Amino acid sequence: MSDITYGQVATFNTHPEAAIPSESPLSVAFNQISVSTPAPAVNHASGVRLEEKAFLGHLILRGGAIVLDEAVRKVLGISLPGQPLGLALDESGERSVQWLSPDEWLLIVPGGEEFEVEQRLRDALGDAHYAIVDASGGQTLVSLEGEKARELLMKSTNYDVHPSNFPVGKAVSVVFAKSSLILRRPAEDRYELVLRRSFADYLYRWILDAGAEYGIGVQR
Amino acid sequence: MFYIHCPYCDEYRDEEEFAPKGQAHIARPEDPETCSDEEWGAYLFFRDNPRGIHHELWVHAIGCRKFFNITRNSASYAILETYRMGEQPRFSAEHPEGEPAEHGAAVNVVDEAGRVAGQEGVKA
Amino acid sequence: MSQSNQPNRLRQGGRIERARTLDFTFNGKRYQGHAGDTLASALLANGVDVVNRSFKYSRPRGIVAAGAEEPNALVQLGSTEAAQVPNVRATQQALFEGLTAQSTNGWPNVQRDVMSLVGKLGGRFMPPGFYYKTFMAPASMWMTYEKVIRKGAGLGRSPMENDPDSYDHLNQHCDLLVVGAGPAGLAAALTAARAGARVILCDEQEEMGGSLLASRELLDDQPAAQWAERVIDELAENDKVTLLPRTTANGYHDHHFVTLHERRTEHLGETAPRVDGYRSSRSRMHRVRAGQVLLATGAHERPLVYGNNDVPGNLVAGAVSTYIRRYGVVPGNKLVLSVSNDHAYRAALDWDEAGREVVAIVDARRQPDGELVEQARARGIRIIEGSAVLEAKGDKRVDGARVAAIDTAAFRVTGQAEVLECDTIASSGGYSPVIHLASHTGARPTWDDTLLGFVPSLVKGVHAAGSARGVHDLAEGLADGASKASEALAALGKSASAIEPPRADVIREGQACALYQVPHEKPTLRAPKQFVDMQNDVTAAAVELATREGFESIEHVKRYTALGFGTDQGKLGNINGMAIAARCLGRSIPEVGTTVFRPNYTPVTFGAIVGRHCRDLFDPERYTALHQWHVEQGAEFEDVGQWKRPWYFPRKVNGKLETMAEAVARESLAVRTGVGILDASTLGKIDIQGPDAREFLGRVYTNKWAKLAPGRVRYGLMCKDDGMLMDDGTTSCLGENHFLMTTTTGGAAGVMEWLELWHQTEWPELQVYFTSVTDHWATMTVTGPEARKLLSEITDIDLDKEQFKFMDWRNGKVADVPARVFRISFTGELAYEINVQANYALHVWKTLFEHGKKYDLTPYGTETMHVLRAEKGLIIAGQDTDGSVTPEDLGMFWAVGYDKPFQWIGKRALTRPDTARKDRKQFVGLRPVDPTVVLEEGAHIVVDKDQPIPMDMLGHVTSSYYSPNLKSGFALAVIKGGRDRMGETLHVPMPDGQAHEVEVVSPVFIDPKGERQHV
Amino acid sequence: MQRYSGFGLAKHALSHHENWQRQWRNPTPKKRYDVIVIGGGGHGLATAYYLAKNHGITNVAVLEKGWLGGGNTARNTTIVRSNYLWDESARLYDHSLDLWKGLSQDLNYNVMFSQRGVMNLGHTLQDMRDIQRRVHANRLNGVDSEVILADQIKEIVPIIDTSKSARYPILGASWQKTAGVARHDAVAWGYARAADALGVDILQNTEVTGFKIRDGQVYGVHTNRGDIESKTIGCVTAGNSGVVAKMAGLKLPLESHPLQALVSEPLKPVLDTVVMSNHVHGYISQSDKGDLVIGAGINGYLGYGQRGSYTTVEHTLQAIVEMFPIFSRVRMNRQWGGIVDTCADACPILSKTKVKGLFFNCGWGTGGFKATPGSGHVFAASLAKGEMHPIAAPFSIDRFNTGALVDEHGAAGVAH
Repeated sequence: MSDITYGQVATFNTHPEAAIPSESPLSVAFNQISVSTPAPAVNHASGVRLEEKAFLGHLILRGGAIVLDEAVRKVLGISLPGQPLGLALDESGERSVQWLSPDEWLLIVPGGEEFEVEQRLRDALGDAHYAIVDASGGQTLVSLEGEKARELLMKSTNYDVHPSNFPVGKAVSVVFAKSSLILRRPAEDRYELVLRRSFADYLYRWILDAGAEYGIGVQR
Repeated sequence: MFYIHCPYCDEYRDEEEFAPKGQAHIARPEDPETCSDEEWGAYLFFRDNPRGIHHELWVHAIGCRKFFNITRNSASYAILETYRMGEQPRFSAEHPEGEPAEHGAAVNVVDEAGRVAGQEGVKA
Repeated sequence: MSQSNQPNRLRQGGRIERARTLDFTFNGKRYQGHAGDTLASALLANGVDVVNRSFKYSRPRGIVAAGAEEPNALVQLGSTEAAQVPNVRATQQALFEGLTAQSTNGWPNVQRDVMSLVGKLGGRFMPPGFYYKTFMAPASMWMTYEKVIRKGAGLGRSPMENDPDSYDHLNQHCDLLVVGAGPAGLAAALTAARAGARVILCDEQEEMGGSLLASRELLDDQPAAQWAERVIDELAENDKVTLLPRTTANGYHDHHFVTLHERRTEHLGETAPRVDGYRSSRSRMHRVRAGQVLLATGAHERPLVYGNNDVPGNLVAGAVSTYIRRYGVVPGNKLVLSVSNDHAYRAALDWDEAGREVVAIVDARRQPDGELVEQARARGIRIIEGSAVLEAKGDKRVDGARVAAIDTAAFRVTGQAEVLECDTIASSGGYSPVIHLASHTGARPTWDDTLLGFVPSLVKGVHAAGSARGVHDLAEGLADGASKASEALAALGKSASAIEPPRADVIREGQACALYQVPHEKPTLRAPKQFVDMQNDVTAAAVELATREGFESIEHVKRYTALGFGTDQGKLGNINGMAIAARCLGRSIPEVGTTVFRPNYTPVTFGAIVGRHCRDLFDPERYTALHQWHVEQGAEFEDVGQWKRPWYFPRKVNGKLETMAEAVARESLAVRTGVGILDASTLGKIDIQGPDAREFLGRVYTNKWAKLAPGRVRYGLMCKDDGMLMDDGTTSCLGENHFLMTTTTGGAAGVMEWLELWHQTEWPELQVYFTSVTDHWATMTVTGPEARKLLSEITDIDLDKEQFKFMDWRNGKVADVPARVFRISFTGELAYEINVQANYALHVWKTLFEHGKKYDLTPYGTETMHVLRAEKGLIIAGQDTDGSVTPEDLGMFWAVGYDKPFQWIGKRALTRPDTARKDRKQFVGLRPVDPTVVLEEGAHIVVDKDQPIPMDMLGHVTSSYYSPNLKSGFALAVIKGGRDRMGETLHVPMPDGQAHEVEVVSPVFIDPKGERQHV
Repeated sequence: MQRYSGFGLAKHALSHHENWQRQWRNPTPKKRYDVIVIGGGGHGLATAYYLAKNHGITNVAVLEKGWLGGGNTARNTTIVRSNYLWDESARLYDHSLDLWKGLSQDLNYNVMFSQRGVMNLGHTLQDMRDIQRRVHANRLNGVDSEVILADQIKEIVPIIDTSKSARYPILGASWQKTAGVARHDAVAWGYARAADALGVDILQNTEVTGFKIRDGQVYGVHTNRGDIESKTIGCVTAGNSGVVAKMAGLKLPLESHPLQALVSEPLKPVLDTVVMSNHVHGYISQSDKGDLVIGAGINGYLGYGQRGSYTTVEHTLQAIVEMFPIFSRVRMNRQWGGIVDTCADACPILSKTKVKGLFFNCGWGTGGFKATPGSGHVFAASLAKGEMHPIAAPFSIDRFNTGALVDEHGAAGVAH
């Protein structure tokens, strides 16, 4: 059985043991169901480069900051961003925790780790009042790089993405085109977008359209 | 096109991220069954609707998803303050220039304790 | 470089590129101009006098101004249908190679216009408001009259083909937005930029520099334009500065949100050119959120209002200087200048320097004495003092000016008129600060008696500098720009010391006098037409007549006469109109009212406001994890909110695609007799955790949740506090403190916010968290008598009916993928809802089909789902309910926890007098007496089909289908007192006069005992 | 009253228009009136006119704090239709439509009521269900209304995009042929002129600052021009109703919100009907001057500023260009905003209050202009009799306590 009941809460490991084909939310576009042409390839002139980091583990953490901070540090070795809109990464850069609201954080870990991380967090959290929810099937992460990436964002969101307002280590939930997404600045030369599955195709088509002017390329 | 300081995210964000939810501080009657039809109607439908200073409930719908209050002038659209659930406004029709800080709690200081308090133990 | 074909082009001077000649076509005739020209300057260079016909009287009109204030020179641009742009102001359209334009009005052409006869003869029958006073009899004729009136409507025409261009938006943020790159704006931007601020500087013209580009003055002993170039170069080097030429600040919205419309390609061609295979957006809307805004928008010169002041060859004085100095075009040979101030003398000096004749300067003041007046005198130019042009002579071009001495205070002509022969009359009645943007914020401008103009009132964070606040002197304007910028930055807590402005000579100017309408020997109502608003053909007589008829507020005058309602929004005419109204009413200008401007400052292409939010990107399309499969199977889709849901899956039968009815009949039968499958992933799903989760559910649902055990599922109804149904769905107990709530597809976001609202504002003490997991899980409903057999082939879950009962849920694997399976049914059949992580959904779905082949597993869409649930009498919130239906109206007393300890949301409202009525509309089934009849959804139900209209309606059909299982049409409805009408025969009247007979029955048509779903 | 006619116009032309009379007087307030109407917009002026004309009550004052017809009358998109869902509202609006039909002749003022037809588009199956429901109800209520499908829409409006590839394809519409538009300012001026001729005092620049109430009975008002007495007072102050009610110590079940509209530059005629879409949210018609008149959405916050959010304008134009792609190159000239007083059920309040003699006519939300004659007519009858007219009776304030709402937006979805 893949689920364990932690006290009064049921957890659930969504991953099969067998090798099972899986589809990211962008597969509809990549398979040219929603678009008629293949994704433009990256070349030396691409002012923006897009790459999907599919199938990562996404966990939503709810609870008090002090309690969660201890558990997250213990399990992942990352301090919980206490300040609003904070984003913290581990040394490898593969695991991150981001502030979503005063009692809500997003953990992103390599795909397949999320269930184990959840269990370890639950072990660490004991009887505290908190919630952990697996959202890995519901969202995907896309990175944008290139000298025109910021301008592409300016076409799409009213959030001020100027480095003076949006430095490395910041993450925000924003209006993006006619949808919304999470926008992150994990590194000087990279933005990350966390897209909701059902909106991902629309957002991807928007980004390609906005990026056409800059010769956007898609890393597959 | 308002520019609204979210008291939880602690920065100004565009109106497009928010949704207005009507007059603030409308508490649900403690014991609905003892309410008269008029009292229940008043709770459901009757509002102050002032021209001038107004306290209103908003939600940072695309953002932190937290509800909070805004004191705003409904004629000039100037926002005088934003404050978290459970806090009291400094500005009001009676005090358009604001009460001294010690009378109201609507000071946008973000600290650890404040964030936790914003989530616990408050009433509309 | 022949200029022989441009008679008014000067041999030298101006900022045009003489080496680049451009061909263009106007009204079918080919002309040449130069790069750097506007269409207006090129037309003037070519001696084209009549550029348009007026709106109401069809009078010939020429170019009056040189910028956004131009009222007459509106042209239709475009050589192809798709490229048409109506109402383009020739003064703001850069010339490009091949430009093709036509006059907006004039038939058969602008030179000989048939309508002008109507204008001439009928003009006097068309006073303001004439249409309110006639065309009333007989009443039946108005629609015919209106057709004729509409023929004369409008200026340009809409394209009739789709736009080949695209438009986009760029969201910008800055510390200081400077609007206008004239002297004050440049000084301001430089001050802010040197202080390290984030600055945006925009200017509506092709080139930045504003008045400096055509200025006679020197800055630091060099032509003013050179200083402007140096400043612009410095700003361009600064990476915190964004320079936006060809960009109009068109709207000022709350909290310093300003829209800047950048015309990116309109100077290059009629459609956006393709560069490197990419076609740039034609224009771009910058959506700017500024910390502070500085308006350096300059001023508009007011023309004087005199007789026949609309004949081509009448211009505002400043425009004459602009055409000469900036474009090297002198728009005539013999000039009469009529002024009320010193500043406008520049036009005569420029004209004189261009080598053309200044016939006279007619100055309304008795003893003008400023420096410029002296310069004119020194050149031997005749100055006629205490006088004004009463009336222009000429038809399609000015050929003379009647001039006489006037008394401005007494508003009368005091001397004998003299006719001066000339071909151009330029006039100036003073300068109106451009206060439009400031007044968009709702701040009312105030009248300044010294400046003879309105000055802006400024809300916090907005600043004005230079001419925009009446500081017209160049040296003062430069200093003003710098100091206002440093004030603005100080308000942001940044220090910026004002730049040292360049050295400029101070020119002593005498005091201007107040002159708006020039008196005439005849009373205004009998004098030759004196135009106030040329675009709308509003005359001084019209304003006077309006005041006589009791229209005393300036707003009334404007509405009655249409003053200021043109595409120029009265930039030239509004203040003159107010002054005339004030004169007629014996009041002062501020007593008559103020002037209010609304966005846009100048008109903006719809496309630019729309941006990329059109066609494929108009609105998000939400897809489930199985979308690709549905598309590949040829599903027809239904829009449900933003979701694309399969509506039905038509199959090819004998080479022909099934109709919807055929497909739905097949799909429905498959579910009732075999097994079908539905993609139910769009249902909202909310994970609820916490020790108080159960208590919370009890408060937001109408029914009881205290005893639902882990492993069990329950259906719940959610009301608002007015007692009306808001949403419904099942909620499963995953653990003692852990629930999974489902919502309707359309209600998902609303329910999520609803839960948070109550938790955050009313019950923060409850320990519970809500998280949306709608997108995380894909949901597949396998349903039908064969569902268990099929599922058992690919799951390790014990499906034994005793082990896994109706309204239970279990964990396990389906097709090797971990799954939560819920035994709930929206069809009335045995059903399993399989939830798997969405990334694996397609594999599970396909595996079900591999194994389902032998059962003829049939995919079905929303239409079949609707039929099947309706046969079971299950509601769809939003279809069978509409915000005025309570759980009791639905007969769902079993889902109302009357004795729950907490007064749950919606309970109190149920006992209000109207909500407690016994004859409310109640949910019932209807069976047409004729089984072939399928009632129309939305049709109404009556007792007496023969009752005359208006009929007493009992209620309406909420859902209606043909049931292949019942072999009959059937319907759900809400009917007044419906539960007491079981068995009654009622009628459903149709538009053709017939009425269907229906029997009121239980809403449950199939398996009323629910045996099938329990098997 | 100087009669208006084509012949008269010609006569005036020959005398250079020097002999036109004032359209209404500018009287000084009397001490006492039989009835005071607060609010000189279309509804208030119509109320005064029908009081004088139908009930012989001519000692009436209309108190207007600014210029008459300067509120929502001057700011709406001029649509007139009556195809409302519920019996109560259909009766009210259809009564109004009947009065519109002869209004120009009745007032001797051409209000340019143009019955060019109004269509409400449906883009989804649920839209179409709602449309059918409304049309069926209209028909049985005797209201002109029919359902038309995409082909018929295209025939009536050839420039509309009915292609299936649209994001939300147009499936059909409800079509009221007898609906249309009217010239908004003329309605206020026509009523003012006709009421004035019957003896009504229209007092502009006269702002009510308080009520005189004794023993629960109103007997006058304080104004910036002195006190004026009357024992029957009707408040018809639209967006400002909440502010006026507060002066009488009353709270109303409504909120005042910004509603925006905009116009294009004038164009040669290209659109002869009124097209409304609630789903993509925008509505459009073309005025006799040639402007495309476009209605935008309402903002959810309180707003007395006569302006709203820019995004609303963006969304509206997106909808318009989605329906009419050819308008992409047309240019927007001007936008503005009004203050609409909205009730929870998108229906008006025509009601007595707890204060005897004090009546309210408000809450018309986005639907006020079309109701002008009907609203004035039944409100005048109610003021004259002291009892609510049967058509007005369902719209009492009390319905918010009993629960008897007439939920127009809950059901019909189309509130404009």
